[in-house]
Amino acid sequence: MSLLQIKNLSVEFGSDKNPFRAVEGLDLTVDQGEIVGIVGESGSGKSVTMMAMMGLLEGQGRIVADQLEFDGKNLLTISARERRKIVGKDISMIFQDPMTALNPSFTVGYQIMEVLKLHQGLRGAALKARALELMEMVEIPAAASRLSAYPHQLSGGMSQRVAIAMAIACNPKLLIADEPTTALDVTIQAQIMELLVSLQQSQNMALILITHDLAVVAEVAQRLAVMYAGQVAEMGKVPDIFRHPTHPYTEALLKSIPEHSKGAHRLSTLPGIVPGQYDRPSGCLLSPRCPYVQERCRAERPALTPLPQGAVRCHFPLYDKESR
Amino acid sequence: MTTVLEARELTRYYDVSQGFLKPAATVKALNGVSFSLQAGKTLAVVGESGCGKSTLARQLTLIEPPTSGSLLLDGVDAAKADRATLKTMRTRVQMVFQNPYASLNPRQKIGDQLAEPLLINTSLSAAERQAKVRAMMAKVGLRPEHYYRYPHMFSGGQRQRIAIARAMMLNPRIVIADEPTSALDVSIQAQVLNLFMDLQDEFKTAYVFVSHNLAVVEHVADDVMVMYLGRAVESGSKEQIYSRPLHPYTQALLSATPSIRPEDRHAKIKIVGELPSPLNPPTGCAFHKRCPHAVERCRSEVPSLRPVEGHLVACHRAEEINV
Amino acid sequence: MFSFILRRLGLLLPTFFGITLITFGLIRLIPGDPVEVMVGERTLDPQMHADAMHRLGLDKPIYLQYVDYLHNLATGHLGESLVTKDSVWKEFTTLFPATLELAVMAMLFAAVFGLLAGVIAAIKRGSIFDHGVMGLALTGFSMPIFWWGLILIMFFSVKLGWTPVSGRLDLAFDIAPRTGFMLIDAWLAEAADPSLNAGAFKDALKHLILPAIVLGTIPLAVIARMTRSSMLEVLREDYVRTARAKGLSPARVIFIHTLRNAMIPVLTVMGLQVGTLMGGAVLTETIFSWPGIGKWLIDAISRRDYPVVQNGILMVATLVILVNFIVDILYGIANPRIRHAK
Amino acid sequence: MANVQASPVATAADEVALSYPSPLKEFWQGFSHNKGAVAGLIFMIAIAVSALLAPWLAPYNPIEQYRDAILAPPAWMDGGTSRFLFGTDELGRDLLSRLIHGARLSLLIGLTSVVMAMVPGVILGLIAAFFPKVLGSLIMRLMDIMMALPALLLAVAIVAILGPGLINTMIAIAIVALPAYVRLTRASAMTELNRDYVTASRVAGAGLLRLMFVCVLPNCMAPLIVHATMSFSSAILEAAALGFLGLGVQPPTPEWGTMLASARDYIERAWWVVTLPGVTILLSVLAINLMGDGLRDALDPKLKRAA
Repeated sequence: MSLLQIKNLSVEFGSDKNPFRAVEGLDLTVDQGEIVGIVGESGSGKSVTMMAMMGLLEGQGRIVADQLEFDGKNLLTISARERRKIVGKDISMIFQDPMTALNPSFTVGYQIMEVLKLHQGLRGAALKARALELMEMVEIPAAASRLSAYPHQLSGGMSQRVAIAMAIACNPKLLIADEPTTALDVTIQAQIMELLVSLQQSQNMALILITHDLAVVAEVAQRLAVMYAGQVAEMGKVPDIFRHPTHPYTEALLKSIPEHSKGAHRLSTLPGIVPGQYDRPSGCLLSPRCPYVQERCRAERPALTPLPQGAVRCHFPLYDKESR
Repeated sequence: MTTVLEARELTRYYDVSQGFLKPAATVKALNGVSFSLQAGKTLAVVGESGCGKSTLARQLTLIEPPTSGSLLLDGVDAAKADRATLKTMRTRVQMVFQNPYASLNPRQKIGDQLAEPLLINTSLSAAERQAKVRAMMAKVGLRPEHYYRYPHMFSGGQRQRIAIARAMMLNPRIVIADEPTSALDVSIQAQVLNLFMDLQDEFKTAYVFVSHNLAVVEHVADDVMVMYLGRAVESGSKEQIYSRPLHPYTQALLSATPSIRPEDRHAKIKIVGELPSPLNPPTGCAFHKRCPHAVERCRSEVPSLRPVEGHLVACHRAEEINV
Repeated sequence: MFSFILRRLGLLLPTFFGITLITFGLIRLIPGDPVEVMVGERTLDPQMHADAMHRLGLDKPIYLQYVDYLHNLATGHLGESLVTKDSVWKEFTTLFPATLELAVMAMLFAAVFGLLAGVIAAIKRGSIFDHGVMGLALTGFSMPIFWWGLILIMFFSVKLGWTPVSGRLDLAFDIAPRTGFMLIDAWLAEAADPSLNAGAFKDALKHLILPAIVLGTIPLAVIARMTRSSMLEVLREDYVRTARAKGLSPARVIFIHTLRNAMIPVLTVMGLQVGTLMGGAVLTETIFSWPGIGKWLIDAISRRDYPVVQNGILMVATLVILVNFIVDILYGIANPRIRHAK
Repeated sequence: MANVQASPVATAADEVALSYPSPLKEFWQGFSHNKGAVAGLIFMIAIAVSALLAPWLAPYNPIEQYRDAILAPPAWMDGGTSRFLFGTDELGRDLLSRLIHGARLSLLIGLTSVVMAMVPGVILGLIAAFFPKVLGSLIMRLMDIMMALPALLLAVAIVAILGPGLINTMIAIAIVALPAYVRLTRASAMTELNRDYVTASRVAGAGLLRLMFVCVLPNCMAPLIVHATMSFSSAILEAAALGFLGLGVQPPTPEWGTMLASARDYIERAWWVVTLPGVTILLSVLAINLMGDGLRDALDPKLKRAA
């Protein structure tokens, strides 16, 4: 059985009169010990999905799903108190901007030990020793002295390492990394990604990597879900999708990466922008921008169709060119 | 080929207050950078935070004088120019910024913002200004009715188009673009990059394109200059830098950049350590603390930029480590 | 930490000297002849006038007069009241505890209820409680406190007879001033001689309660509003999300991770309220005939007692900057970013 | 070569842009969302109208004394007559007429002192922001000094020197309000100065005055307008407080605070002479502060995003 199973998850914001669906009909499964990438442009709903699952939306979003199960526990019916026993312990999360993700008023050590005290009941010397061990696991130099440092005294890369130490403190089964390297410099990005992957392997965690950068996913993930305007456009194995994207959006996204059009003078582009709250088309959400658009696309919203290796949400997926 | 912009040993120091009763520290944000830019070409400046690339970009706009060194625009030294000359020189260098949400005045209509450079620098009538603005708006893919709108009514990509249009209004010789696409989504980034390329084709504008994204730079640049802690560590043509990087830092940067074809890439170089603080720079070669090839000499002696294999590298061991 | 305090002290000194310049200039700005103004006589013998000018040092060049003034300040000579002929410093020190007692009570009242109301309103954002508290806070903020005092007197003192109308203590009690704080003095006297002074503490408290409420109303409103908005701002911070993602209980998220950071701007505002309190004390003490420095200054102004006005204002201003200095230091303790700032 | 015009890029975005309301309409939407603000606005319009039309609206001359009706209670009370709707004061003057004429004075003092503090305050603040090193820190130290003196005490001291009266009251209140404007302008101008659009204007060749007043100042206006309403209300309060202390506008001129002061002694016999002026002050100040909150909601984009 999968570690995480999400079926038909929708998250709605705004008032009843004026609702906005940030996530719509999302399906996702994650198995133990695998790395799954969730890719999409800003506003595609990739972070909201994970925040909803962790119960971090604080009653602002209305969450509906057929199934939302983690490690055999139903996250839909579980009480807030029960959920807090899982969150931070078995599922944990790190965020995009490490400089603001740590509380400026408390030392790094305090913030790491807080998790250990809460979920593992560690006290005294054992607590301190474990915190130190975690700091060393995330390769923070001079770990012992850094325990009493305040977040503003650390660089972005170091802060992200601290955030990772906090997240892996209780040996979680699933780590969600929400754009973990976007705010960092290139060489530091590489270090953090390498750290995440090596921890994922040594701890045998599942890792969900949320990112807008396809290249990051190509390097580390085994499976991939591409999101567009709150829906999963395409899902499958990383090599398959990168070699033969089946959804026009995935294809366009790949083509617009400069690396893809090496040597060309102009880049291939996807015209227009992601639809916002007020201008969602009635048919396929990509239809106003899709180069292959047909009558049916404008009229009818496609469903996520299972494929042998994954799934695609398109009336005319790119693998059977004959049907167009 | 004409050289439109030339920097000679450009430096810019900032004094940073260390607190009461302590002497102010000097940050050498830009520490002797030289390059020359040809008309209609693109020079990309690459580096990570603290390398001085944004300071360099600001310097090139001539709105503040450098601490030392000189800047030649069409062969004229900006430091020696009188006020009137300087004013006309400034109109020849324009700038596009990183954050499209901060680079437009939120309380001014798009049309007025685009007309501002004309209002200040030309004696055109209001009608002529408007005509010019509308023509430029059409060129960058904005519609006529956008003229009367305010910036908050546009998406990030559209704002960046507006910012590019504003930079182009005076038909400058040079446009400085400071990370112009790093705040944009991938598909929008491609649109904006195409716009840059098209405008360059049409107006023969030279670009100084500042970026940390090596993939973007590879697409737009003719020449590349890699910077680290206020100095250029390697510079040369795009082909030279990308096919045969000689400086260990350039190699590390290229290796650290994620690729959609990871299998194509050479072995990963693991680079350790943090970026150094400009407040407390290392002695000798600024990169020696993170360099896998560092020797004693690197710790004590600052390497100078010298020609190796047809382009410029600042590394004592460039030949030894690149056999 | 030491260098942090030193830095703040460095900012304090110029401010203090600026204030001495203002208070020094104050007397010299009054239109008319200074001696006439001081002595209050219209026609003065020229010889006496010259003597007076010399005695007051007014015949020296202006910068020397300022140097003299500073010298007098440094040696604790604040001049004498023209009316009572007592030294200004002595009058100030006798009256100041009354104002301090009132101000401390008012601030305590404002801080306790303001913080409580602000925090609860922020947690229950959008609820009836939130709207009610914020409406009341805005009303309190808009309150003309001299009128507020009169209305409270009218209701609680005149109509219900619960509290006395004015003063610090009933005349029936005769309590030796020891600390100058009536509550403490009364309590001490009551403890020392229960038969003679029974009920003195309660009486002192009764006298204090209305003025403290009146004086505390505006700070209460300001603190409540500030606490609420600061809490709401911090609740949106990334690190609060991190705290939730750790699985911490809502109480811990609010009281440990949010409140501490939210307190930083509230503390600043509390420091700034000290000035408001000193201004408000002028009105409150006038209404309740409270024998403090506010009433003293107003009386001095109406009696044209210039040395008292000049140096009284100097003392009050010094007090305000000192309190703000202390708040600054507290601010540094609460906020490591400020403390370590280079 | 440049075939960008044909790009369909802008089309999808246009529909989004089209749905944006005009700035004025958007402002009104934000403002009217706050019901308290609308109530405050209506009340203030009423006050302003009665102030403007005071000679025609007020039933009596405000300083005319009706010796036959000293301390007459309001019309709705026992012993009250419809002749004096709100009753009379200790000298037999019609309270309603005095309140209406008092509104003139309060609004005049409020408006004048706001303008007198705002104009120099904004200019000093801009100078302090544009020249932060010497001139800026000099200005700011000066403001620190003024801030150290409690507002009311400073006003009292100024009036004590200049002597009581209408003009001096306005000057005192304006001086007291000045530092807040300077600080606010400087702080928001400093934030704006760091933004790229200012650099863009500079690169386009804009001069100092253009940068100050065309580029930066309009973007600092939102907090300034909000602060101006708040300082308008506190000016009314301070004027009343000075009047109450006998240092403001002198009797028999009908000023709300002065009215309270002279009525103090009759508090036990005639509650209305104390209550009515006080309630008028409270409601006016509250109305302006409610408007201020509404303006903040409508103008301050930082708080707008949070909503």
